[in-house]
Amino acid sequence: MSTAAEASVSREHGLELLRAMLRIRSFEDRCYRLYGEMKIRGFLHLYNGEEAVAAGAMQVLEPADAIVSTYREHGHAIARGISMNKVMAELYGKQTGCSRGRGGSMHLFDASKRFYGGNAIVAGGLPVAVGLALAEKLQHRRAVAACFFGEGAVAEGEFHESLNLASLWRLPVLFLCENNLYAMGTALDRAQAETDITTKARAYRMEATAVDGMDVFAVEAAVRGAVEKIRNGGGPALLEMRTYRFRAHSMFDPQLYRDKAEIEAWQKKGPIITLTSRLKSLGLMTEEDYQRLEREARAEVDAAVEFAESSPWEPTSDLERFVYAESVA
Amino acid sequence: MSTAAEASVSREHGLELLRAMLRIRSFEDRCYRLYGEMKIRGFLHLYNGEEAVAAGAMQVLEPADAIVSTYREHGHAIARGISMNKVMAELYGKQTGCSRGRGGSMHLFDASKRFYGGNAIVAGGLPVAVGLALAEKLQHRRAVAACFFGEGAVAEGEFHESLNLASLWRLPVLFLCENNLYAMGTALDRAQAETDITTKARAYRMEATAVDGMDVFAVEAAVRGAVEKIRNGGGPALLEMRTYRFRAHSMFDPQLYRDKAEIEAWQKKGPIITLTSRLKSLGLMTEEDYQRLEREARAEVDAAVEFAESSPWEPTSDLERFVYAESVA
Amino acid sequence: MQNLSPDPAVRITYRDAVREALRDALRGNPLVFLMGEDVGCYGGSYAVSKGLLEEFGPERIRDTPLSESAFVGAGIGAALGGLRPIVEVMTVNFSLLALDQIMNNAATLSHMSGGQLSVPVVIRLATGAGRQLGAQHSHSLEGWYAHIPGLRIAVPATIDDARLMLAAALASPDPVLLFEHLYLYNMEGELTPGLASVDLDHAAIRRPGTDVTLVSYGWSLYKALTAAEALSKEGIEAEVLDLRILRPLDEATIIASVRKTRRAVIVDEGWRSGSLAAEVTTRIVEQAFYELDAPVARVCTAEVPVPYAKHLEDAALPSPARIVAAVHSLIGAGRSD
Amino acid sequence: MQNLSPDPAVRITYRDAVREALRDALRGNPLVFLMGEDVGCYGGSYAVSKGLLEEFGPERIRDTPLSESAFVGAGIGAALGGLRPIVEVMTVNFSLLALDQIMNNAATLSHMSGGQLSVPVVIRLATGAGRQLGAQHSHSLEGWYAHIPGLRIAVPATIDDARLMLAAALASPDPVLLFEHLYLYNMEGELTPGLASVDLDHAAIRRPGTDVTLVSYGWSLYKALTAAEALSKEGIEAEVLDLRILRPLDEATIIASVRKTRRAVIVDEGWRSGSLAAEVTTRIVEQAFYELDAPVARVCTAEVPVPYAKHLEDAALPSPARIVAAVHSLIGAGRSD
Ligand SMILES: Cc1ncc(C[n+]2csc(CCOP(=O)(O)OP(=O)(O)O)c2C)c(N)n1
Ligand SMILES: Cc1ncc(C[n+]2csc(CCOP(=O)(O)OP(=O)(O)O)c2C)c(N)n1
Ligand SMILES: [Mg+2]
Ligand SMILES: [Mg+2]
Repeated sequence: MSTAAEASVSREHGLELLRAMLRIRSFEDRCYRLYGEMKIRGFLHLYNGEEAVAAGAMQVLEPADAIVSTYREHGHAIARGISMNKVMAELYGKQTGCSRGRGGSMHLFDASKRFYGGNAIVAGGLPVAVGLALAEKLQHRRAVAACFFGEGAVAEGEFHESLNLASLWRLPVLFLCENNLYAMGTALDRAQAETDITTKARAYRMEATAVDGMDVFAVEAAVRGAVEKIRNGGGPALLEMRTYRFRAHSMFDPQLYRDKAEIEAWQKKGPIITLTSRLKSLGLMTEEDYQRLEREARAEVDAAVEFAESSPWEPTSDLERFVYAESVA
Repeated sequence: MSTAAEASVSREHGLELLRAMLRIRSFEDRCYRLYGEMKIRGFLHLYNGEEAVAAGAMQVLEPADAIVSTYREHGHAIARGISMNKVMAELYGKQTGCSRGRGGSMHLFDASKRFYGGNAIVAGGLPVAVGLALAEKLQHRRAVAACFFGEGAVAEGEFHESLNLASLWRLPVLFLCENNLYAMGTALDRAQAETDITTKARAYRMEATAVDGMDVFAVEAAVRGAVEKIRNGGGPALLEMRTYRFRAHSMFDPQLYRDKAEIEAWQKKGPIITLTSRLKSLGLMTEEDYQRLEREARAEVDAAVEFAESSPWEPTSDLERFVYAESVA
Repeated sequence: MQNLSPDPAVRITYRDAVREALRDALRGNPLVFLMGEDVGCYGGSYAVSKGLLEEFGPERIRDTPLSESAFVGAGIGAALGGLRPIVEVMTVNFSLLALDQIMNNAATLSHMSGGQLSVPVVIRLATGAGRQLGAQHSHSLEGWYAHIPGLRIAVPATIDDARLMLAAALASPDPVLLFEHLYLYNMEGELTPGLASVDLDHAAIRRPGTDVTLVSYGWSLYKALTAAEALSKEGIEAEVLDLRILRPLDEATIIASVRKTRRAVIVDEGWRSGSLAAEVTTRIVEQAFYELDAPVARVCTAEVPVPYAKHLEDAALPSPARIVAAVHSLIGAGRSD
Repeated sequence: MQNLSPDPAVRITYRDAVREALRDALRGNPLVFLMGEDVGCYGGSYAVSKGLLEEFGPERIRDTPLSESAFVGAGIGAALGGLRPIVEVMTVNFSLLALDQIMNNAATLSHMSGGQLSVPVVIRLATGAGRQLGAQHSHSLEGWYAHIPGLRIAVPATIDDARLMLAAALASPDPVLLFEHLYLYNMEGELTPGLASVDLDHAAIRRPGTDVTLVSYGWSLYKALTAAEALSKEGIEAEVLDLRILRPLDEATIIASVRKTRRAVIVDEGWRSGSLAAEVTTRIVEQAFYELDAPVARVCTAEVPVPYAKHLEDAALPSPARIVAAVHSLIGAGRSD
């Protein structure tokens, strides 16, 4: 956290960001257990360790902005304001889920929040985000399309095509690369000849900045700067959020590809513990505050589980609904 | 042409390069007419104006090297040493064609010359070239895979993926980008946010050089330097050959997208006229020499037409041959 | 289809009919735009969009780089964002590069979001063989695309459909793939006077008949009609069906015709194995098995990458002669009257 | 298939059988190598290649970046260059990104070059639904790929085939796509003692029967076998066919079985319209129409992007109950004895 940021941070804002991260963390810790209890099935990718990115970015993005995410999107969805009830019900596969049980963990949607998923094809969301931005531009609106993706996506052709298109047409897209150093078990330096992702932006004449993705203030500030520029017609930008996932890639990953020491070293830089100790040392927060936030988050999660448990299933007879839009004739 | 190159050029080598270019030019001038006579059908993309690239590059590439090309590949094929007879017969769709009449203009093949086509999908040859290079490396051979493609291909995801893979694995690939400023009717600056193609190489930690693609000596020298480095294990390289096509994209192109003046300005820099006048002014060649070379080229083309005309058709009953390899059981 | 007024017939090429359809769409709705490779400055690879750039400007006639996946995906995103994009993928052959966007996004988003989203994108693709373009440029994949739930597959074969199907596609809230056979662009014909709209639901009977049903679509329709004329001279009256929409299939019209004729030949430019013709055959077997007088036959493209040489290409593709032969085999085989 | 020696039966999982096949291939031929996403350090997305990196090193167990088009294309190029690549596309869902390379290069190069080239690449893909992975991760496209001339499509359903089909695929000079159903990896079974090789040509009868033929492949085979057991209790003896190879289809074995049983149900995890089941149905109609006692029926996946919730996913996929019901409908309908 820069000194400037520290100087200007208020208790209220600090607690707000901490709360945002704790909500995600609590939610996912519960998901982890629920997976063991077989309440949640399919693939489950946890965001543990990366919460500062979602929390910081969503502080800045406005309701009119469009969001495109990946299969590791619980954090984005919750920070965006999709209710935990709806997200948890979706993980249960219930009718009250934010995708009516059809999507699951990898496919959360909420049209009312302009949250366009939940894409489980690596880099598959980038072209869609470019199109959402094109829609803004052609309709003379001022919203931004923000697209989250992992550093693994950078190797895909769709990354290349999308960045070029966005830059060529000066579209209002914010590319948010969550560089957690691994794509499943593949370390960045075994996937990319050039590991500095910001370097790549130059090939598209796009501005790019690397950001400490463990520092929620740094994330927020970088996103604010980028979004401001984009909204004012400055063309797209890429932010490389340097972060780390503390848990396995998914629930099936024995993590043979990295060692404990590395994980532990990163955990010390964890976004929640560092923000907590900073707020405390700045005198902006007490241990009691922290406990309260955690308690509230856990209560919200409990309620979401309760909601999901008691929600109905989509009737099997509705299996084929929504394959085509239900138009009012 | 650099002074150094001029100083060292011999009459023999100069005539050799001129001859290589004239053969291509004559061949294609005839193709143009044959298309009008409906002897050749399908798509026909002429190389007129770009001959220095094929002629210069093939001077350097050895028989063991592998070549991958595009649909605009007559020049590459002929400079590589596939006989005009076989190429012309292929354009006629005859059994004696280098692809037995199944390929046509866009799909010339000659396994004995390690000429792997003739690919009509823009950028579709790049991954194949990467694989050919991988085969060299894993079999501890010293050949290079040379891959020709247009600047239009640079926007494709396959360009991105292939360059990264080649660089990451330090494979012996030479990427030869023929930048003729247009992809069909799309000018480079309407397709690329960053129009300097060598810039892109940095995103893959690959060396790249822009070369005057109208100067056959410059092409030859650049390819020689790059191939030497690649053969010595230096990893892949990209050469951007700056060139221009004098004719339309294909036989169906009304050329609404560029004006005559531009074409005429480039024609003055044409690879054949500039080499001719240079060799003459260096006292290495007479007008008679030039006339003789042209005559020889035309005679070779005449013979090729004669060969194609008199060649048999593949029997229709063999339509389904070669869909699967004909293995000797 | 509705017949509005008795205007005099207008002669027009298929190409011009598609262009007029584009012009109408662009004039009628500011949310509509066209994007694709060389749709602007070049005037369209098949000259379909010639003149549109001048009329509508580069924002709405949008040339794209060679980036099929990105610009098809951008069409999907633009549709989600409220626009009505017409994306031209120059030919179906290049659409393979965009298949992930088409199958995993366009086709799934409505269902996967529980009905919250819809993707009203129209993707236009030139398709088909017959011009000696070789294996990589001669695919006929519209039947193959018809496998994918969530898509609508439309194949205008007639001048009327070339002129009017685009508007129907744009009116659909679902992703529509519109396949234009490259062999048809130069075809000239008359617009049905007063016809103002067509649907995306029904197959059409292009020639009534009683003895055998020929099911076809696209360029094959004309091969079927030619075969029907030849058969008529022998006293065999073929009913010729133009599927028009390959997904969802208009099963009712197919079955009704076959119930009447009791025999069917499916003509399909796709490769034989796994062709749409197999699906049509199977639907007939499922619905009208006991009413068939003979097995269903199909005339498809041979199982080869389409070769360049004309005689080989001709041998690979369906032809009127092969259709006539197929009908003969059925009528010889199963004739009970 | 040849039976060599009467070894005692070995119990093994499908996953381990595939791994042993890979190990054999890598040991037996220095030109063979494996490449794909996470095949090395991670041990394979489905733990199939676990341990191989340690044994064969990173040159031969080659982790790739997320670049499906490039590394599949590189596999094609490497095959042209003399190697015998095994390319793992983690799942069929991601192969859409490589479809241009597969259809326009792997499948065409032999024919388009007039027989000068061949592309002996083996592409392994996990396939199928059933694990609640949602629409983008549950495709069953092996039947769809079987449309493409120039490819061979192999689907090992049994422990023996999991263990031995890879060697047959590597011995083929043509591109082979090998689809491993993700639901089968944990299946345990016995290797047939002494069985040293299998072919890439023939369908197999996994259960003999007389009253109806159930045609299936992959995971569906087991659903068909379960259905056959249930039917047997009612006195209906189903013959269960495992197609094994979806392209080229072993028509002879299918037709011989149907000639005997006079009824057929095709079980196919692909979406119904344009499914491989339609192709099999059509082949039966073309070859054995007059010997059928009832229409051919099919049990396929519903025409929806496969949903996440278990009850919906189950409803979408073929099941033994649906197979039994299909058989009942045929036997009720057409029983003449
Ligand atoms: C196109 C594609 N290929 C492969 C996969 C399988 N896969 C799922 S996540 C993943 C790793 C992605 O890593 P990264 O982009 O860094 O995101 P992270 O998981 O680290 O957040 C892979 C290979 C996929 N979903 N899509
Ligand atoms: C993937 C793909 N998209 C579109 C086309 C149609 N097309 C053929 S050539 C061409 C232009 C290619 O330009 P460039 O790469 O610069 O090569 P040039 O023709 O200038 O030599 C296009 C768009 C194609 N063949 N492949
Ligand atoms: Mg990552
Ligand atoms: Mg060009």
